[in-house]
Amino acid sequence: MISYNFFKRIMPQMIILGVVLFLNLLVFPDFFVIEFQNGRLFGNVIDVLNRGAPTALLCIGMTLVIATKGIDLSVGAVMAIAGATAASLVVDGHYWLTAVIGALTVGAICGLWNGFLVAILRIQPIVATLVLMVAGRGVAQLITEGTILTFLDEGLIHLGAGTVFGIPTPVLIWIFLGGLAAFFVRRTALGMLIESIGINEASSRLAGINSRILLICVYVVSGICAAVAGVIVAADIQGADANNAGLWLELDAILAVVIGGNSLLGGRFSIVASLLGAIIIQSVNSLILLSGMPPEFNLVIKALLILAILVIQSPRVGHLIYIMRASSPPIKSDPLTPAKESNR
Amino acid sequence: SDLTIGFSQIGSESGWRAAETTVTKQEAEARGITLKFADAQQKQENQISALRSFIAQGVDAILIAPVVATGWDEVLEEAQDSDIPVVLLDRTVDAPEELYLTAVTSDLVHEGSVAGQWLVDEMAGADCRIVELQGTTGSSPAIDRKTGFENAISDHSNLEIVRSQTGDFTRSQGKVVMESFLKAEGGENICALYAHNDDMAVGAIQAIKEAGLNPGKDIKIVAIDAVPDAHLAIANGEMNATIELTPNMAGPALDALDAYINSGTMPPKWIQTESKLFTAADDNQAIYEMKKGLGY
Amino acid sequence: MRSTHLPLIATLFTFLLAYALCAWQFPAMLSTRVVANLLTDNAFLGIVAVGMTFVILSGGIDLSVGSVIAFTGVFLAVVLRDTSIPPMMAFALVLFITSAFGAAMGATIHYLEMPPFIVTLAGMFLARGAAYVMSTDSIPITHEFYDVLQSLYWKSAGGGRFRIIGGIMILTFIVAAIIAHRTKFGQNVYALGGGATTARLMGVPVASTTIKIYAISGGLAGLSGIVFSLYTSAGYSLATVGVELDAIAAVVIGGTLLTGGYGFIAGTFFGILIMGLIQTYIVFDGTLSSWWTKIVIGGLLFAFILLQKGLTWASTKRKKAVIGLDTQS
Amino acid sequence: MTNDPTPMLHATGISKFFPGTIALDDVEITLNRGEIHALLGENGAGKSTLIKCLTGVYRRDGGEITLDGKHVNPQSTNHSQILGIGTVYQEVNLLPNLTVAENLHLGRQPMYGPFVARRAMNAAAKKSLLEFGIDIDPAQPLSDYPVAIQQIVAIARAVEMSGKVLILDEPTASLDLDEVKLLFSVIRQLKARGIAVVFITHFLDQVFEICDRATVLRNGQVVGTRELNQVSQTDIISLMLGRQLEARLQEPKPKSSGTLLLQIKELGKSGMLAPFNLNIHKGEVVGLAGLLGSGRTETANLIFGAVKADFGQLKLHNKHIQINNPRDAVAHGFALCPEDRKTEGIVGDLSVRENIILALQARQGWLRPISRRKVDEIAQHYVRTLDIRLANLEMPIRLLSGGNQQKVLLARWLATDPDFLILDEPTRGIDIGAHSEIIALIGQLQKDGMALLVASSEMEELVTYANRVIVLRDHKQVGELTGAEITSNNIIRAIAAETEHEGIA
Ligand SMILES: Nc1ncnc2c1ncn2[C@@H]1O[C@H](COP(=O)(O)OP(=O)(O)OP(=O)(O)O)[C@@H](O)[C@H]1O
Ligand SMILES: Nc1ncnc2c1ncn2[C@@H]1O[C@H](COP(=O)(O)OP(=O)(O)OP(=O)(O)O)[C@@H](O)[C@H]1O
Ligand SMILES: [Mg+2]
Ligand SMILES: [Mg+2]
Repeated sequence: MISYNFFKRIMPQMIILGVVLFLNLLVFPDFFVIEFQNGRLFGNVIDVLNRGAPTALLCIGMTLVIATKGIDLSVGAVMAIAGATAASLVVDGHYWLTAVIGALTVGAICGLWNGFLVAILRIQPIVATLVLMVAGRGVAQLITEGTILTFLDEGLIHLGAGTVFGIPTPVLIWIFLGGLAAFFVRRTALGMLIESIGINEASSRLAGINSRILLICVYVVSGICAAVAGVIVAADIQGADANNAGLWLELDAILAVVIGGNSLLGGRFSIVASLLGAIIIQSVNSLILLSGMPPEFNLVIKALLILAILVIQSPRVGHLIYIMRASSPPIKSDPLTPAKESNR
Repeated sequence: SDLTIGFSQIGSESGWRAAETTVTKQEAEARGITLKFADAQQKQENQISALRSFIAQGVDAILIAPVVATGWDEVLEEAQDSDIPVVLLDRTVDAPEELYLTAVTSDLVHEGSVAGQWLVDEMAGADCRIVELQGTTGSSPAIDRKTGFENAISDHSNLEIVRSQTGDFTRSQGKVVMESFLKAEGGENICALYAHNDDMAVGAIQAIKEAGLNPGKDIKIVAIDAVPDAHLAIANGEMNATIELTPNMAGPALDALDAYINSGTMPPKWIQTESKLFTAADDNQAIYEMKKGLGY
Repeated sequence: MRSTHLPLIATLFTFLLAYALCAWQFPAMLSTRVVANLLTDNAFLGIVAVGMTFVILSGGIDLSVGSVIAFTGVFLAVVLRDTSIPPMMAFALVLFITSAFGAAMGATIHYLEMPPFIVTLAGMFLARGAAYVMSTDSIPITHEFYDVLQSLYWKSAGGGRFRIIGGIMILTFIVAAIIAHRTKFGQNVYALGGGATTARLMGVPVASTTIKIYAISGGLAGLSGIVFSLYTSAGYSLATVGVELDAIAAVVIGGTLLTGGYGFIAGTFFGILIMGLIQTYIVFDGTLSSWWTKIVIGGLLFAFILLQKGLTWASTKRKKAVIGLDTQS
Repeated sequence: MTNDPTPMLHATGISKFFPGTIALDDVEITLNRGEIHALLGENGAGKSTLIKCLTGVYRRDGGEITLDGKHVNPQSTNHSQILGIGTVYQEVNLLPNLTVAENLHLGRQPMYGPFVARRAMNAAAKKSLLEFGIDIDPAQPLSDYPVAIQQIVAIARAVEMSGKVLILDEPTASLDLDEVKLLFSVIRQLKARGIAVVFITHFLDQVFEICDRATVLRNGQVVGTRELNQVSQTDIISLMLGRQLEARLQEPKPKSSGTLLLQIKELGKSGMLAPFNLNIHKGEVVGLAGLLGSGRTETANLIFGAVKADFGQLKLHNKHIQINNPRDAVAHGFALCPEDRKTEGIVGDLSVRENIILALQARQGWLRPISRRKVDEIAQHYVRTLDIRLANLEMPIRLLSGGNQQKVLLARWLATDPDFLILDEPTRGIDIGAHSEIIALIGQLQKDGMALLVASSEMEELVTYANRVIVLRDHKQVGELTGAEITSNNIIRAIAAETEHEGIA
């Protein structure tokens, strides 16, 4: 798996991440300093990894969903529902693990619902998940009754704010789940089958692939990932904030998937590259926070940085660079990059 | 009385807002009023259309917590044409006074300056580097509470705001932004935190603890709203002061409406609610218990 | 009847059915006030949804429109407050800016081969960011020209006020329907939605069409911003958050396929009315808590999509059955 | 005009490089006025690429084009249309969501002021399609019509665009004899008007019937241009292949010897296919013959579960089986190579290797991935046996030439080692060399005991390999021919007899 092709795939994301981190270093010279303070690693880099956790987790499921030519707008709302579920369960005196399992189950049910709309009722994914995006936050508020449901359960809090060997738990969780998912889809045939239905569902169905089940599964995975993210976010602030948990985070997740070089039209995907995308976004956020600019400028800065990243990554610009580099006929070059057709 | 009153609420974006809704419903019920409730999901356009729908239904009066100060003239005129009195909650609007009956609000700028004044007194001339957690960029509480606070500390050169960033009024952003403040300034170089609401302060407290500092002691914390969790934090010594924004705007509003409808008494144009300062001197534990059930 | 008209007819029936049900429960819903409100309150959404229809018909999406509306409002408020530029000039200026902004996004999408979702997402951040930078305060607009425009309405029997902005919306729909269904450009839009590669092979000028589509969407968002500023007499950088999703929902409820190529401008009109109806119904009901409001909106959205799908499905089924009879006889 | 000696179009030194391939290498082609010029070559020789370079779809890496004596440099399809070059590209390229008339006139609609004159457009469309012998309502969406009609619409469009040159890339692949005749008469009219026509096809009979000259490509290079009245088919074939096509012995077809494999009883779907009966044995090839739209594809789809049947039963090895979807079919050892390879066959962005393994992997389930070594082995095996031309196994299948894509699809299904293989138009778009290879392959599979159902429009082909031929008409089974009865004439008669019968009735 750790092959030349794999590195080549994630190279652009690595370079961009490097550049953004370097910008961070420019505005804040101590950016890379990591200390060990009261039993936990303490530093900006750790913060980036830690704060990137929700987006990274959402990314895992979102990458798979997007690979099937879908999109999941509901993940933010599912985060809120899962957080609310976990919080209300521990507040009711249940053991934290029960609460987490409850939250994950609820996430899976949400995913099942989306999957049902998309795969069985054949509603377009963007609209199908819009339903839960709108209603889901209401469901979450229904659970918390509009309040921030606070809890003091150490076990649950540990998932969001605790550390293991000094490393914040969320970091471990997303790296573990991301790695697991990436490994799993590539070690089984799942990855290929998902790509196949994303590229051409009719062909895939005729080839005997059970596209319905696969589609449903993908949305369930997305729901579960969102639930994990929701639990972490709630645990982090020791309370389920149904109004704000995961608000607009679906856009960040989609952005991360695209920065990860995955096509929104489905097909080929790389979970690792998406995760790098999530970390790139978090580094941009960190840059904004550390720069000390007035908050009015946050959005403009973010937009410009992201635009720059995407433009650099666009196939067209890549092709231009390629042409400028190679003046000799590009015969012996990489057979994987498709030739660009003239477009004018 | 069998009055029907329409209540256009902004949404349910915070615990305080939920408490205001709860209290309003309770107050209406206590007076035997039928309350038509409309949640605008944070959108002014929804509020305007809700008001129009109330008018079309012919309610007896309208309560509105306007999401923003501007843009109400037209629809208020329509209400007036239909002889429906309108009472504003939380916030006044930029419309001619004769278009509404009265406004029950707190003074947001004043709240900020109470917070500032508290810090001025607390520091008593000692140098203090302050970090500020702003509310949602562009929202009027964020703007006014910032102004009030800055006014209060402007004459005291020992007090300086060194970093100010938005925390979107939420706990999690409060925590995230505080984390970055702590790294960027160094925890030991920050002496006080001013947060535009309690939720952000509660998030920030956790960040401060995780950085190995003592909130309330190493870093003084003052915020606004006086939600139950803030009282709890003060009781635990993790926070220093909060300024109350009462969720009971409806009580005075309904009283004024009652008087106006039954006896034609014109209320004053502005009914200001109290901006009470709570510090460790109060019995915060008791207040916490009392407020817990209000739907915050 | 062409089979492609089905979703449109399904939407129309859905709307009429829903309206009848609402009126049956709340007779006051039949008043001219409610009808006038439906038009006035949804004017800005309708205009922006027209632009969105073009974009979606071509197989794209435009997430920036909500922010562009806010930007327009703030821009107008600032210009009218701080300069002596007359309102009509300011309108022209802002329409130019927003169209150019849309065109720039279209060019980026086409020439850099980037997905519309992402380009317009960046556009969304950028436009709102620009609004913030201009002013975070909500700025009232107090120009007498605005008062004049606002006083132009027709008060019908029953108290309904048909305002000028509702008229602007209807006019936009009519012009757009003519452009979409009767001009070369309109056919090119449908062609793009049918398949960009194929359209190119058939000689459709893909670049200019794409750029024009997003320019139209941007320009209509600008017009919608003007209407919104008339509606609220103010400019506010936090206004109309998430309106793009409402617009998309309206377009889809109106029977346009998000994958492009199929749909009608008129469908969007009924989509808008359905969205407005949901809003009105909830207020008339007046018993829903904040969270139940969200759940009910989501549920109704789902119900409409389902109903429409069911109607379409049922009638294609019938059509197929008819053919079956033909071949067997 | 026809006597004007300057060629209508002259292209020299055309080169096109794709990563990993030299698709065109210094190609020269001359089209005279009023000439029908065949462009021939094996699958992947570069015919379509040459067309795309000439019409501005691809930016060429070298070369000059003169049109009507003037240097031109088409930048886009639009541009080449303006220059007077009308083109039908290989895969039907029309827009399913537009109406037939809109497709026909897109870009040059009759206008009424600023508006498209719909009525005039529909009338014009109706008229120009009548010239091609089809009488349909042009105001209906294109997708309502079958591929053949769409193909004709595409041709009609190109014909109207072509003031100077008309290029047809395999236009007859999905056409019937009658439609081909009509097309040819239209082409002859154009020729009489002095228009130069480029005709790409794998049917050499058609080439010799209508073309004046032929340019043959092999591996991206021109290997020769011939006056067709001076050469024979074998000359052209050896020019194309670079070798002689060895004449295969017509082996006597084995009588349907094997045991009974599958019984199909009264299978059908209302509005689609009248109840259909068939018993098929191991080692038997059953052909499905019929005119366009007679229901061959539907039959194949119903048996495979791609479309769910309303009624009927299937018995495999004398046991009842239920087939609700392709997955069930695959699990029972069925395989279907679909007719429309672009939308139902290939998975464009997946590599050739993955496309070959797809069905096998789907049957194994995702939890049991086939090892990389095994995959490579299988893929390489089929690339060799089917002679698939590609740069490497990792290239996305959409970059292969049409014929090679077809072979990959065949490989996909052969890899599952099916008991029952359904082939829908297996040789469509396949070059003459590969054509005979595929026919040989069918024979081989039959000998190995596989049962095959082959739907094909090429009667000669059915005659070569089928043990039985079922004739369909109007979605109904109307006849069956066995053994020595199977001749082209008999098949045609079976179809026609029914027509006459209907005519009388
Ligand atoms: N976009 C592309 N990128 C890389 N290689 C390509 C591309 N398009 C075509 N090729 C390769 O160029 C060669 C010529 O393909 P072309 O489609 O011109 O063949 P053809 O002669 O039309 O074959 P067929 O008869 O099967 O249609 C093939 O080897 C094909 O794989
Ligand atoms: N000339 C025609 N006019 C209108 N409809 C047609 C015509 N020819 C076929 N059809 C329709 O097209 C559909 C496609 O039939 P189908 O694809 O099963 O035919 P087929 O025998 O497989 O033909 P092909 O040779 O194209 O594969 C049928 O429903 C038929 O009604
Ligand atoms: Mg070809
Ligand atoms: Mg067929």
